[in-house]
Amino acid sequence: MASAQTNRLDDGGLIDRSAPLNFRFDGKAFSGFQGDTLASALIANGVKLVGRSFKYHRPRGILTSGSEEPNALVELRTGARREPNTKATTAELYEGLEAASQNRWPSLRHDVMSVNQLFAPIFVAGFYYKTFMWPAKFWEAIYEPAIRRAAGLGRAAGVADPDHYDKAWAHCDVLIAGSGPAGLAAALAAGRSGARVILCEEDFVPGGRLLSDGGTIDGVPAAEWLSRTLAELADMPDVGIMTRTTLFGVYDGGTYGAIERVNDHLPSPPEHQVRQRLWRIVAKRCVVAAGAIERPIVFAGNDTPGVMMASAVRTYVARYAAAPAKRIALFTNNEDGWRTVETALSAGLQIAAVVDARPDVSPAHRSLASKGGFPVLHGSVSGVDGGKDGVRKIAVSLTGGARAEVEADGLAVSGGWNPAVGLTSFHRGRPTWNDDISAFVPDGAPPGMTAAGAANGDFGLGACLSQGFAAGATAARDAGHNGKAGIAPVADDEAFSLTPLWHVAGKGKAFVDYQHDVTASDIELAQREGFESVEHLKRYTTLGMATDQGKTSNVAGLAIMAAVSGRSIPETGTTIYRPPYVPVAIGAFAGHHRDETFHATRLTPSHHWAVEQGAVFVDTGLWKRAQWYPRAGEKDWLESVTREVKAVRSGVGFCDVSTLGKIDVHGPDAGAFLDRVYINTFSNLAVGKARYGLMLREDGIVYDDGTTSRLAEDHYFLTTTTAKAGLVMQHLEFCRQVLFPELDVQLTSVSDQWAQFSIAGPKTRDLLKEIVDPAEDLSNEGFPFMGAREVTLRGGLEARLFRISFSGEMAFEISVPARFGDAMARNLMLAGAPFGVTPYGTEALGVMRVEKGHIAGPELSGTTTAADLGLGKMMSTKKDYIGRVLAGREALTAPDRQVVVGIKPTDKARRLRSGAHIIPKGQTPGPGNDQGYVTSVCFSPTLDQWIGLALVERGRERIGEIVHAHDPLRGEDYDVELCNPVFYDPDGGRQRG
Amino acid sequence: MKYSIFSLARAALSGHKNWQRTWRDATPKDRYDVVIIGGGGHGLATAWFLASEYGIKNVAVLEKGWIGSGNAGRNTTIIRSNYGLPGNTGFYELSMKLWERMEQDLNYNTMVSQRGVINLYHSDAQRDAYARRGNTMRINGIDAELLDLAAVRKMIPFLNFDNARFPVQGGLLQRRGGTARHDAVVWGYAHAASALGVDIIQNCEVTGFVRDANGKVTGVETSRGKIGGGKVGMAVAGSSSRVAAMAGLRLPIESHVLQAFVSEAIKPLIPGVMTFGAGHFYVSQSDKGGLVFGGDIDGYNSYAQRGNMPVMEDVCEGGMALMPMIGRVRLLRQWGGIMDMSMDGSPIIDKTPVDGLYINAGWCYGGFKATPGSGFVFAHLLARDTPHEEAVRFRLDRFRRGAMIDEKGQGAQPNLH
Amino acid sequence: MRIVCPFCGERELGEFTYLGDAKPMRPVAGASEDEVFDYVYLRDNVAGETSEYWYHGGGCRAWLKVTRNTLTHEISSVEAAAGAGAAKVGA
Amino acid sequence: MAEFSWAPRSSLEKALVAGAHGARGIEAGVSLTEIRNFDLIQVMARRGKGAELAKATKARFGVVPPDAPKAVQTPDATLIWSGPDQFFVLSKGGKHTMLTLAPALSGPASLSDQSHARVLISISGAKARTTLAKLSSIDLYAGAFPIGAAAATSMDHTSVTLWRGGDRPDELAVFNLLVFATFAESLWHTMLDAAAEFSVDISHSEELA
Repeated sequence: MASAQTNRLDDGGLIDRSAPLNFRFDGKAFSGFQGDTLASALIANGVKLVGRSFKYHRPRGILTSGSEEPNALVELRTGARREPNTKATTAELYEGLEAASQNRWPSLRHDVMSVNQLFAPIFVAGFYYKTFMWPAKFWEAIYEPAIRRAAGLGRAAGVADPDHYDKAWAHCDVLIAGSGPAGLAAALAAGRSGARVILCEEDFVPGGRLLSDGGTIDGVPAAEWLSRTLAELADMPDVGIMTRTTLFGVYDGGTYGAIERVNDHLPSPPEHQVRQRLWRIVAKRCVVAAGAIERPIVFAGNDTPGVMMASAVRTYVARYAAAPAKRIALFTNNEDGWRTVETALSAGLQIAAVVDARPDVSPAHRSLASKGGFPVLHGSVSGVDGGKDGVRKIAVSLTGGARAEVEADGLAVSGGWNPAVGLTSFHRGRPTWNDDISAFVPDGAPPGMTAAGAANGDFGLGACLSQGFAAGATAARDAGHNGKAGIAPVADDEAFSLTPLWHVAGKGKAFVDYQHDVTASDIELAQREGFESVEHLKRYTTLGMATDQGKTSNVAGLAIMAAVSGRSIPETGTTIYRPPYVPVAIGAFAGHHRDETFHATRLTPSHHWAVEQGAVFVDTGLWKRAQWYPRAGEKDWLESVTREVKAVRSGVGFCDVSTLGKIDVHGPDAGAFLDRVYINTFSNLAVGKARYGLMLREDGIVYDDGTTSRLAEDHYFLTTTTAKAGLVMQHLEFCRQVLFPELDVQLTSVSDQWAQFSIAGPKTRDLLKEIVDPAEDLSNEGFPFMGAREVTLRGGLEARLFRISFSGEMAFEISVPARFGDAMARNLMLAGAPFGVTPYGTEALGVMRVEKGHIAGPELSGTTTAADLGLGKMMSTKKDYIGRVLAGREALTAPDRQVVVGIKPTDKARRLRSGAHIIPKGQTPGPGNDQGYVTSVCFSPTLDQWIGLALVERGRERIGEIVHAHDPLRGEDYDVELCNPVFYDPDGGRQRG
Repeated sequence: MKYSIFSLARAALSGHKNWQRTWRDATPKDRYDVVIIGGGGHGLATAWFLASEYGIKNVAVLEKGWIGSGNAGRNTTIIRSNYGLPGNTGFYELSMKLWERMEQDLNYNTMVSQRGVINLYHSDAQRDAYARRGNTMRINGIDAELLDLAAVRKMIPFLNFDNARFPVQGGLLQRRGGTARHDAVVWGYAHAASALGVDIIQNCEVTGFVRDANGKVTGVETSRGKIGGGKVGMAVAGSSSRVAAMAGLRLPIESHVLQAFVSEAIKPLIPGVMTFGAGHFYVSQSDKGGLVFGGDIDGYNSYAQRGNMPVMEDVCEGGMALMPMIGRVRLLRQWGGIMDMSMDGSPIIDKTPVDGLYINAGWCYGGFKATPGSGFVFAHLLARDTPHEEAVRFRLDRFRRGAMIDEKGQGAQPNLH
Repeated sequence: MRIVCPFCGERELGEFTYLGDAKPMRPVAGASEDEVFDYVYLRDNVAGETSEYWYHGGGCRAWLKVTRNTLTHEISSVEAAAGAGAAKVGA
Repeated sequence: MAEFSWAPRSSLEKALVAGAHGARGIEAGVSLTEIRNFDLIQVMARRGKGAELAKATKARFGVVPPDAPKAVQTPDATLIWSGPDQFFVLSKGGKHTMLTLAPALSGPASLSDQSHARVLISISGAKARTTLAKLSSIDLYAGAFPIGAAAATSMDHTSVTLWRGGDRPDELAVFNLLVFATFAESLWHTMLDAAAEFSVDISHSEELA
């Protein structure tokens, strides 16, 4: 049975009393209402102790009612959905909610680690830099694990997040952050002017402080104005209000980041829905009406549960009808704090006393005090008597030196307000100090952004409305909308008089950063040790680095630093403000891109056919390629691959090679263009012929290779490696558009247009005769090696046929339009059946290329020259081409470079592995004799042994030498012979035959 | 005052009122034997090694802001020596050895934590490349292990092994790799160097070089006046081109922004440092509990010290692809540093063509791990006028000669390194 | 960042790929190693306004010359490379 | 001699399952239709031949080709801008193929057959824009992207050509998407995931809308 809501007020509040909700905190059952946050529901149930601090494990209560909360952090939900460090102040209550306090053991009330408080005299700021150094090995073994266990806050789930996230784009003229009076007024003005408006509100209801503080606008109560305004905005089709959405960052060019908590208010997202959505909002103008954050005053015992921001007390009482205390004392240094007195009294709560740091209070307040029957004490709170069950008594140092005590079960504190300058400062704009309000106000906001209302340092309701309205109208106009904005809403401004007070000196720990347990004396220590710069202060004490990003602590911290270092606050300055404005789930930034949808997948035209064949696939970039086609009874991949290779070498096989990049190069200057991008010449290639080409980068290193055919006088068909397809296209476009704009050339990727198959093996022609129109001459004379032309297939389909070979066998590549790729695979099977045609995958392809000594990815490593690869002779000396000049640099032409050679183990049974290093025989391996490494290996069914390619110093001069393959990672050492890299058919008779 | 648990306990008795400044707040003298521009980790380490190893104590470190306010204070704190190419391999191992004795050298706990660095591989080609690199490390006497899938699963069972777009197949592990507390490294070197007489001068921006009739650099003009120097060394990665331009030099360097991220603090979740091999993501967990992570550079020249959303998303996508358990962990802070991206991805430590001016630059995004090694070899160069044997390949003229140290094989395209 | 492609209009950063400084000009055929070295390796690396090449690969595949401030990321002008839109040459 | 069948197969043949997908119990907010077996020719003007190509195009189609991101409808083809100096000719039934267009345009232009390189998907429905907002960074607001507007852009890091066709009879906007064929299945799943919460009506058609 849920416990009674002891601190729920009898009436009032924006909660739905007809919708009770059950929840559990640390296993104990409670109830609350729809419209509660977890914090307000806990308060309504009289719960004061909600968490433990980071370092000292001090008991902590709820300090605020918003996203600036430093104390009330919980683990929300359970199992895979457990979310550590969730602010109880922003978590919406739902039926069945489960939350647990964190950073305590075994329980919140009895936390063993609170023993740390005993060591507090030693655990001062930066203490760990001065110790834990001896013995050196103890750091990782003893000290660090202990520190790590004690640190951290909540526990992550530790298993995959079961929820989904997505990301979306939105576009508007005017983006508004915050739906308080300033934000709503801005939306009204911009919307009426005809602008497209998006208003983001992090709360689940719009209204901002209007929901807590009320007031009168245009002569009606704030609540009425609010509903009227929301209705007017709802009628504007181009105005959208996004609740549960926090604008967290501003990026270049008017791009903003926002996080929408789509379904966090439910136990779990409904089917097909996401938990949260990341918005990229493109806005011409942005009005920041994010309000201000009330700041604490630093005094001894200020972290006792029951000490709460004065505005938060109002919020809990007025908006949630939940009383944080029954007998409340107020400690204020400004007029605004007094509003808490009015709110509390009107809710029937008792005021124990008001401690006002100012020399005087207004007559109105005096009469309020006498009516409420509480004393007004001039002075400061200097201590709090209480503990995990809350405040019992407060000690007051009166102006003039006397002391007083006040019995109270809650203490409301108001140290003034800090405009929320985060968003306006994210482009490294430094806010400026405003003496009138003793706070930093926005300056140097990113282009297109303005702040209005409390976010701009104008706290009065009237000012918020008028400034917000003006900002909205201006923003709309700047975005090109000149409609009539009409008249701004009107309200009175409350008085705002403040005497700055940051720190009340006294005995006992006085907290500046609650969550990180940074005290006033830590700041003094930092100053003493020379960490005077605010950035040093932050890093040395960890001030402002907690999950609240210093929202309640930074300004007080630097004010104290200013005081102890004898500088003014503006001289001391602020740290750099960094996004996100509130912490954002990492899952939301990833959105859809996780698990198997991390990246897109590219499928070849014959993919589904290959799936039917039972192919095993390999990821090659984004592609899924058939790696081999296992058959029943084969014990491992090697057996399958060996079969495929043998089938090709002895009969015929085919392989989908559609993944190669394919580019149409058109235009009268296509040949001249290719001459400049390849090291060899293409302008003299005859129509109907293909040629192997090699391109360099401008620094003389090999970039890519492939076969290019001339299909017409002004039309070449260029192929690239699979890996470089996109990059080569980009490079060629650069050459075309930037380097050689005078050439008349057109480029198009046709990679997806053509399904391309390699058909290889001595029976290739037999197979092709079955499938190609009998009129086509496929004889060696009619279609010689390196021929390329269009042919007609049986059934009338037009195809392109290229007589090129990667395997070293008699081979053709055939291209058909991609939608016929699936049929092509099936028809090749059909046509080849009489010849035992065998589909083969990338592994067999790789084996045959190593047997043939062709270079591929491992050799095209981005550090090899054409000469290193044995292709130096291709470098034309008769023309300019990309990379020609720098390829001649001394170190790139040095005789001792590592060049491609073949290797074979001296023990024929020995397996080779890529990545082994080459050491001269008989020498002890060391940096001085590391002469190269093995780039590619395979088991060659043809030679019945493992063979490989290696890059070896002066390798070509050392053919026949026995060297040592050294592979300490895998504990292998063996001798290999350096040999000609072309293991198979070195004179090429087979591919020409 | 020597730092220890005993001095801490004694200080506690007097309410910590007797601690001295961690480093002296020096005012500039007219002349120093060596002036080092840049009060980051590299500059301060150089000063400390000059004083402690080479007996040159009349040294000034000039810092335009506060020490450690550049990349030393905004990196992801990883230390490792898992490089594959001659030049880098030996140098980074020298640096690693200096990390291993840093705390005792400096009497400052820089929290060097050798919890291991694992580079995951997701394909045979990547495995082969890591095998090549790991073998290079072993040949150079550096620890390296090639783990297969089973071993990785055992070590870090929380990765996405079962429904990943690019399944993990194994990893290259360097157990001696890990992390260190970046700010503490800066303060530790400052503390120790200052104690040996080095002047650390903050808020002192160099505005020009003082040259004699022969063009030799004999000092610097600063916002705090002219300061003479027998030799002037720059250690201003991120701003190298700007400072070098004052001496009329153009460098093979571009400045790029690298973003980094930290999550809210959580209880220990991740044991060491991990890098994803199928996307841009690497991560470790700080002692405080935050996941410290990053990925690729934004890819365009920038001095703005902040990046944009595409990279932020890309990094988080990598993180979620690798370990979808972090979905509900919140990103707390995002920041950007300016990287000296060199044309081959490797650093430059050399005399410049301008007599009297020495350069330490081009650290790309790997400068933190190099801090002690960089200081050591730069101090050697400044003291002896010849490169340290582990830095001979970091010469400035290597690009002209074609002797690049290009680990990634991307060529003269800094944003791809 | 958003770049106003002269052909497509304003587009988000993710559609573009950066190459680098647009100031160095590729030396003509027959240039010396020193000249080409300078072109390939040395950079002004300007802190401020600079002109650079971007590729609209996620859009119309035009190469663009973008004038951008490296301190603020502010883009002041974008023009197409000489060979993008060459059909209008001589028109 | 074996009998060969040359049946074309769409990249979405397997992935596309006609019928309802996603959220149940609500009216489909998104309609996804694949249009199969079309002809698509990329026309690229040669250097200095823009005007000549415009003239030739006008002669052939009755309209000049779009020289800005737009799609122009002719009685039997759609001309879609695809980049500077280039456009697509999208048609059905063999009216405008390489064979038939080359005589008319190959003087001032280079032609490249892309009929098989792309998959054509049409997206409409009350939630079409909301769905596309998850996939595309383009502002598809009615005022910003009117009928006939086109964009060469990216979705899921994949290049696409997007244009707005004529509205449906129920006045809802129709967006057409040409995606690379080898990416199509992957992008299709991404689109389905984006649209699932709105309920999707999936179909394929041989007719251009």
